[in-house]
Amino acid sequence: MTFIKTSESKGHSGSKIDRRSWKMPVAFAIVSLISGVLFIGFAEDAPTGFDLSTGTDLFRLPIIQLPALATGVIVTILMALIAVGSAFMISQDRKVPTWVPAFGALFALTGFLTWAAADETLRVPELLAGSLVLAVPLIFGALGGVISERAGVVNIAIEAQLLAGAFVAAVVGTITASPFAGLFAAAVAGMLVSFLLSVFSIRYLVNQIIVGVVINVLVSGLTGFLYSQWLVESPERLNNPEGFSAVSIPILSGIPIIGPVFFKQTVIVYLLYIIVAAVAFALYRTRWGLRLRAVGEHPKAADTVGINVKLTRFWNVALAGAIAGLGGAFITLSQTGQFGKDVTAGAGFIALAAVIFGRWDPIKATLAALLFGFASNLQNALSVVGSPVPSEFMLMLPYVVTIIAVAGLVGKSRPPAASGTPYIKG
Amino acid sequence: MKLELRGITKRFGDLVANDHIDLIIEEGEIHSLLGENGAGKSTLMNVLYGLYQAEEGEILIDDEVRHFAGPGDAMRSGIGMVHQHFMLIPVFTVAENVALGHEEVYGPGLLNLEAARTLVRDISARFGFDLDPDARVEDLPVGVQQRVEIVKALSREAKVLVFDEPTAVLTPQETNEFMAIMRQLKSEGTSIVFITHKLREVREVADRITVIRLGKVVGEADPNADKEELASLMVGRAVDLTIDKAPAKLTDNALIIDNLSIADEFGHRAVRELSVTVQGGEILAIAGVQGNGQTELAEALLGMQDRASGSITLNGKELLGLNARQILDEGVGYVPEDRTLDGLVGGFSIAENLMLDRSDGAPFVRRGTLQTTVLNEFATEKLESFDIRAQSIQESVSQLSGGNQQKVVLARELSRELSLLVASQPTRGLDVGSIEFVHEQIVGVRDRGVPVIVVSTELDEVVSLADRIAVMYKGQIVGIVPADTPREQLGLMMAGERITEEAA
Amino acid sequence: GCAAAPEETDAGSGETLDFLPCMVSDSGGFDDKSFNQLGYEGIETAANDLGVEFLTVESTSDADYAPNIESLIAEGCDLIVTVGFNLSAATVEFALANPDVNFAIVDDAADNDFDGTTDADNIKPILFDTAGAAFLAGYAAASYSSTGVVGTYGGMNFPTVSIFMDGAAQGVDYYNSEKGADVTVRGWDVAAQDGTFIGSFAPGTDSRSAAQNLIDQGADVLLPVGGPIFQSAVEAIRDSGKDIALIGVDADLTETETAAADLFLTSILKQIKVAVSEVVTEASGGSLDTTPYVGTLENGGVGIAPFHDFESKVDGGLEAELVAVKDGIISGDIAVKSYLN
Amino acid sequence: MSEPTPQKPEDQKPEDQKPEEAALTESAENSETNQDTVRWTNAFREITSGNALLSVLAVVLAILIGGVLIALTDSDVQDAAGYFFARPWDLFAAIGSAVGGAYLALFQGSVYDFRRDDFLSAIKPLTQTLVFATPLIAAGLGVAIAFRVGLFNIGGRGQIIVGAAFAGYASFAWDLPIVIHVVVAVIMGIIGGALWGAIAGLLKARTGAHEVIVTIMLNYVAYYLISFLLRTDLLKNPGSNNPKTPPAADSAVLPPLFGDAFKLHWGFIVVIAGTVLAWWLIERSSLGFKFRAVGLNPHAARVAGIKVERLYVYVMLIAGGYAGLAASTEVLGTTTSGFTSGVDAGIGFDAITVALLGRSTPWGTFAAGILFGAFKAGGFTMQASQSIPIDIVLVVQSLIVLFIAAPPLVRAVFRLPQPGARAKKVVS
Ligand SMILES: Nc1ncnc2c1ncn2[C@@H]1O[C@H](COP(=O)(O)OP(=O)(O)OP(=O)(O)O)[C@@H](O)[C@H]1O
Ligand SMILES: Nc1ncnc2c1ncn2[C@@H]1O[C@H](COP(=O)(O)OP(=O)(O)OP(=O)(O)O)[C@@H](O)[C@H]1O
Ligand SMILES: [Mg+2]
Ligand SMILES: [Mg+2]
Repeated sequence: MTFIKTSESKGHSGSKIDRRSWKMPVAFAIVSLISGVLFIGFAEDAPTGFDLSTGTDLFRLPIIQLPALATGVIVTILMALIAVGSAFMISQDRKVPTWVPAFGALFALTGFLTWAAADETLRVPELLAGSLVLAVPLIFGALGGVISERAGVVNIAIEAQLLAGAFVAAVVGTITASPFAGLFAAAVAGMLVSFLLSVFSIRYLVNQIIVGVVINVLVSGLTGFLYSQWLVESPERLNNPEGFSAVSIPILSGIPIIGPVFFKQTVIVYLLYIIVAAVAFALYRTRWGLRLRAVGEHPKAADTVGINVKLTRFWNVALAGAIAGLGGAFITLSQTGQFGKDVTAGAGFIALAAVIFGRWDPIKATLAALLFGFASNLQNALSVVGSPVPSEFMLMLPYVVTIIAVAGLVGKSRPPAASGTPYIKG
Repeated sequence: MKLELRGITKRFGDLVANDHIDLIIEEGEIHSLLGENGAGKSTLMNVLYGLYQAEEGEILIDDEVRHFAGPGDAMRSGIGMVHQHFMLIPVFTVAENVALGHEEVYGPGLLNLEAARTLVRDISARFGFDLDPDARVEDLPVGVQQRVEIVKALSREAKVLVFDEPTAVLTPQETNEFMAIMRQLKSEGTSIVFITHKLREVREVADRITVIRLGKVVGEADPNADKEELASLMVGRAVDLTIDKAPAKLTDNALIIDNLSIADEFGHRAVRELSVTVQGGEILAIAGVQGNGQTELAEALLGMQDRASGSITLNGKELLGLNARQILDEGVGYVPEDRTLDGLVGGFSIAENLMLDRSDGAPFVRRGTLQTTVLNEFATEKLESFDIRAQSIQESVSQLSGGNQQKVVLARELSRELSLLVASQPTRGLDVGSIEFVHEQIVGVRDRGVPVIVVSTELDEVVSLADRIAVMYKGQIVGIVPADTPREQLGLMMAGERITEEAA
Repeated sequence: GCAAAPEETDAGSGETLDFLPCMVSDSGGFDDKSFNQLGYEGIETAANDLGVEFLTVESTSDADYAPNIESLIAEGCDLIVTVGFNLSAATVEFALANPDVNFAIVDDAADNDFDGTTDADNIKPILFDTAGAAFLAGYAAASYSSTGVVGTYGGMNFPTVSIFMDGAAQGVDYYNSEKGADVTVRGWDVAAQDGTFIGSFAPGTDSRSAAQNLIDQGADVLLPVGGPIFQSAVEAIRDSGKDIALIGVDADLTETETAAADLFLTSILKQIKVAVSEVVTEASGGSLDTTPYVGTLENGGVGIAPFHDFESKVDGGLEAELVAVKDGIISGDIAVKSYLN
Repeated sequence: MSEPTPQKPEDQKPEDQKPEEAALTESAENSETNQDTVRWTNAFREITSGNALLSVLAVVLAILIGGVLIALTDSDVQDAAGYFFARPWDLFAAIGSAVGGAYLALFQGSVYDFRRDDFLSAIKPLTQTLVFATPLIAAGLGVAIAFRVGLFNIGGRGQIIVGAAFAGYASFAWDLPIVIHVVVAVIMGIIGGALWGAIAGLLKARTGAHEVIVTIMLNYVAYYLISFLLRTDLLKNPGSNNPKTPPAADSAVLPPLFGDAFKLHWGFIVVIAGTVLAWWLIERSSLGFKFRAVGLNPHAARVAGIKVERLYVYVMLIAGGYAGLAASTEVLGTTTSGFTSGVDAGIGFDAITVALLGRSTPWGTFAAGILFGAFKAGGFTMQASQSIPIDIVLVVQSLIVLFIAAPPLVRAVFRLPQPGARAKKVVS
């Protein structure tokens, strides 16, 4: 199904209509302005350190010291140059290469960090590792969203799947004293939530958004109820799971920056790498993926070649729930050590945003979740070293970054064509 | 393989779409089904293909009763179908579409697309298709998509092939090629069910014709019968297949397109430096193979193309740069190519669709409020005058058959004071009765002294409606010729051949 | 189920007290590992001692306070304890409307017209001057820290939260000035009155991440303020494999959080449980003295918990220094600033 | 979720679906019927086809399941189960009293309290229900209207927060004459919500940013923004250190409808007016016609000269305005003693369920809002008198919505015949 393909023309008179996008120069001009005011006007004249190493690296990288004021000046000029340069290129009808905004964003980020952490040292590997950890439940959730929506079922219930996974992982993990049992149970719990979603939306054709929204409330109520009825009564017996602890992978974990970020994580994170890679590969290269996408794009066409649309959707939604459930397990088994009411705290909705932001693609959705994780952790890291910005505004950072990214970079996105529409056989 | 349908009855609620239909398809014959829009042809074929379950009746293959729970069963029994609405996944490649459902895999499910590509190449070679297995289907012209459908069906070694209105979207050349393919298949022993509304095609290839009306078989027709005979058998009344139209009475009103270029989002120009004038009182038909810029041109006339340069003036007023609202207010009537996507709001009632482009002021809106009484009177009147077959003006248009949907669009567009009418593919998929009506309406507009542009890939339509014919090829007009230009010549022009003798 | 059925006793104790104490939580709920929970334990203890029933209702949002109090009044409660400043307005409203019901409110003066007196005669405010206790904890943390970095973070920048962080930071400063040391505080800026907050009171990934960032910046004593958010800090410490101590808030967490008992250097105590229980007991007698109760270092209403397992790890002279600091605060020689003064 | 894609007729009509179910299945319902005859036939068919009965059965089913949960976790029931074989009737008695007590309390807290002697105080719970319904209806309308344009507005929370900030500020910082003050404050709330909603609309119109992402993110932004403002003198009560606003000035308070004994205030009347307006807007106005056209098929709407992008902005303005109205009724009517960053009180999210349960029609939303208001009001009594956690209400609520939305399931459970079930198509 095609998408909104044209937009209203603005000009009235001209016989030539200008359709060039001035987004980029405008954005960089604004950044340049902000950078001029903040990074120069309010700069502390002290160096900011960027420590690229951790104690366990194979070799040490130097601590990079950037003078705050000078960096501010350079970044401001650079931003202005990019603004002018891209404006010029656009006016010449030339395409601005994508590396320009990419590097521009990187420089702007450096400028911001140097300004905000002046006179302090930021530990880059830790910053990145923390970002990854914050993103893990979001990635699991987003994968669940991507699979489900690619199969044609809108998954608003990611939050519920995460929450059910978190709850069950804590309880089963405690009772069995085995984190692996908890992890497995979380997947099953996520799948059960999916069954509910499937039964109502695929079997009974209830609007998928309604079902999703309602399931979120249902699971929140149910876990909250069971928590206050059972878990609070005997936390030791029911809510004290054995967690996963980090496992360093030999050699790999010693590579500076990369090692501490990616290879000193818990089993669940390693599992995540495998799942992301597997889903990203399988979605486009296997029979499973082909059929999954077929029922999400054009279920009737899939039906006419003998694919059982409802069953395909059913099991893939179940799979999506299982994966999201793992994300919930990560929260309780590896982050908080126990279940608490609404411990997922809206992660499912952020994951939903990542699905859309990542245009229903597993890798892009993962990157979207990582961006969010990075912004969240940056917020923490900066407020710990003492940033000049009020804490509430720092807390807004990840959300504002997401809005800017979606509005500025992504724009319109095209969902799987049949996502959200039930398949009704004639 | 001999196929027999016996006493098939299929109901949708109260509606009996198929009423005890008997049909026999002999091995190696081309069996044509004829019938009005909504007669029940597609339904019958869907039952045969296992998509629908019939309430009564049975399907026999080589005199043996079979039960098809789904298309999978039908395919296994050697039945293949090319559906009226393409059953292709737009974002998949040709090879993926062909493989889907019977994929060859390595090990645990890794796709072996090479096998599918080979399959595509082999079958293409057999029929002389030029198909790139790695092209994305949505990027392909409809004619090529049609071939993908055929390859898909053949890749499963179908013994009986059902083609449901395959030619509705094909150009004359493509149609001829397609009929050749059907003959080749037949000679290889494949049985074919061929559904079409185009009587010329039926007469050319069909071995047998079964006519269906209102869900019942009304009889067999002789392939040698003339068009009028077939048409009246199908519609149940006499149909006049020729349009009587008086010679054009040109007026001063004019649409002048000057040096128009339209770029697509990648900067390729879909229309290049196109100039043409349409006088009031004449119908300019724009012929051409689909995808040569006609769609863009028509959209630009309605202000729906924002990468357009040049000039479009209507009675001296520049249209380029105006938005759709302003252009509609200038009195431009627009019948879009894809009525379900661009022409109608499926969930709206007939009445609501009739006021869709007049939702701002009089007569249907006063002080921000809908005037339902006015609208209902208007709709009731249009229902009658345009012979829209519906239970009431409140019926949702998605319930109507294609022909009736098109009439709703026309009723809306023609009931305004027009200064220009642009109609794209006005009769695509309609039965002969509906076509007759639509054509009368368009000629009526022309006779009121309004310039009319009809974009059509259908040569029959072009020839019978046009006062002048402009043939488009690769974004340009390769020539403007009189309506009586021989088809062969038009065909050559549509393939890009420039013609020197220009008509005034 | 093949146990024997209980005897159908007709409650032999003839003279049961006709007294129904009740409690409304704020939106944190009774499992908040903070004042709601301690208040609950207080009313539970007192009711059990008195041998009476008690009723508690949980609020889930700001819109719940008034209806909750109202439904308790409908149930015939004699004393209604509300928890937190959020319930202040509703408490005053219903206290004025129901002069024959006693009210008590934890952590708020029930003074919404700011005239310095409680707005209704039948409300007993239960207040705590926590900054002094936090000051002591800060001092102890500075003394204990070997990296010279003390980290703190909170749920949200509310005064009831930041008072702990602020007091502790002042304690660290005092230690520095006394000992000429250079212990830094991460996560709270006394001048800006702002610091690291996670934006909620949930022990989720955000809390964990804040703790992790403090650890990454070298902190070896952590003071997470905000109900259960310390739980994520526990996980972060365990995973870091480093020797990092925690400071608890409200109750002596070494005792209540047995699973993490080995991590708590000390806790900043607010004797909510004791105070509530006393108020309930007093009210059961029929009359309640509604002059505000203010827990201070002096009356033992606030303080710091014993070092328990850390006894051997802290500096030998620390206990004595803390006693001196405490006396200094009580006497006013050491000024502790907080929003309360 | 998808952008509003036009539904081609071919895949639109569920063949074995009844009209009343189809309404829920579609994102936006079909146009409203104008002819009285048609309407009456429909109404008649709805009743005879058991739609009303089905709703009742859906509620019954949800309540049964909730009852199971209550019984399972009730301590008396557990005790009695412990000696089930010794005295089984104890178990049934315990179950009966636990479940019966719970639902009786729910009823007494939301409709009519038998324990009161006089009618006026007995009926008070019903007014309480309406108090809780007031903001739910308003915010629900905000979601519903956006839904009709095909936009999924998850931003009720943020819109309510900003609306509350605006209304609250006007209510305590400005000094205006009586009547005018309250009107201005209510309007300020609407403006605040509208502005916040319009951000999402503008971004969608201008850059195509998906409204779901933007509204989710704006919820958080609004929350932290108000948290910050509550630390500054702009919103914080200068006399206090607590992050709470001053109370609304008396002149800015929505007066009680039935005297001081009842909490029900004029906000309810405003919301009724708002519902009428929403009905007119969607069903009878030219703007609403365009909204619905865009919601059902944006392509065709555009071809018909409707400025789709502009409508995205308008509808989000209106949707946000309704959420802002909800905020106004909260801070000027229900909790006038000042508010905190928790002012949204979950209304923003409940509004989604309310709107969806109300099938995105104004009066459906109104009814659903009252049902949810009753659950809230009754929940307090249930908790206070039976010590049943409030979460159980959430569970029962969501089950009701699910069951109401899936009539075939309810039919199957109660062994009612499935209409349209044919001999060959066995619907189990
Ligand atoms: N899925 C369906 N549900 C309800 N009614 C249907 C359905 N499909 C078809 N119909 C109805 O059945 C009748 C037969 O439709 P069918 O599609 O078989 O017509 P057709 O002969 O193929 O027409 P056309 O030439 O327009 O393709 C029509 O009246 C149509 O309205
Ligand atoms: N689910 C349905 N419910 C009711 N009517 C349907 C349904 N699906 C299709 N129809 C009707 O069935 C008829 C035939 O449908 P189909 O899609 O085969 O062809 P069509 O719309 O007539 O297409 P064309 O005009 O291209 O021939 C139309 O009248 C259509 O409106
Ligand atoms: Mg058809
Ligand atoms: Mg057909």
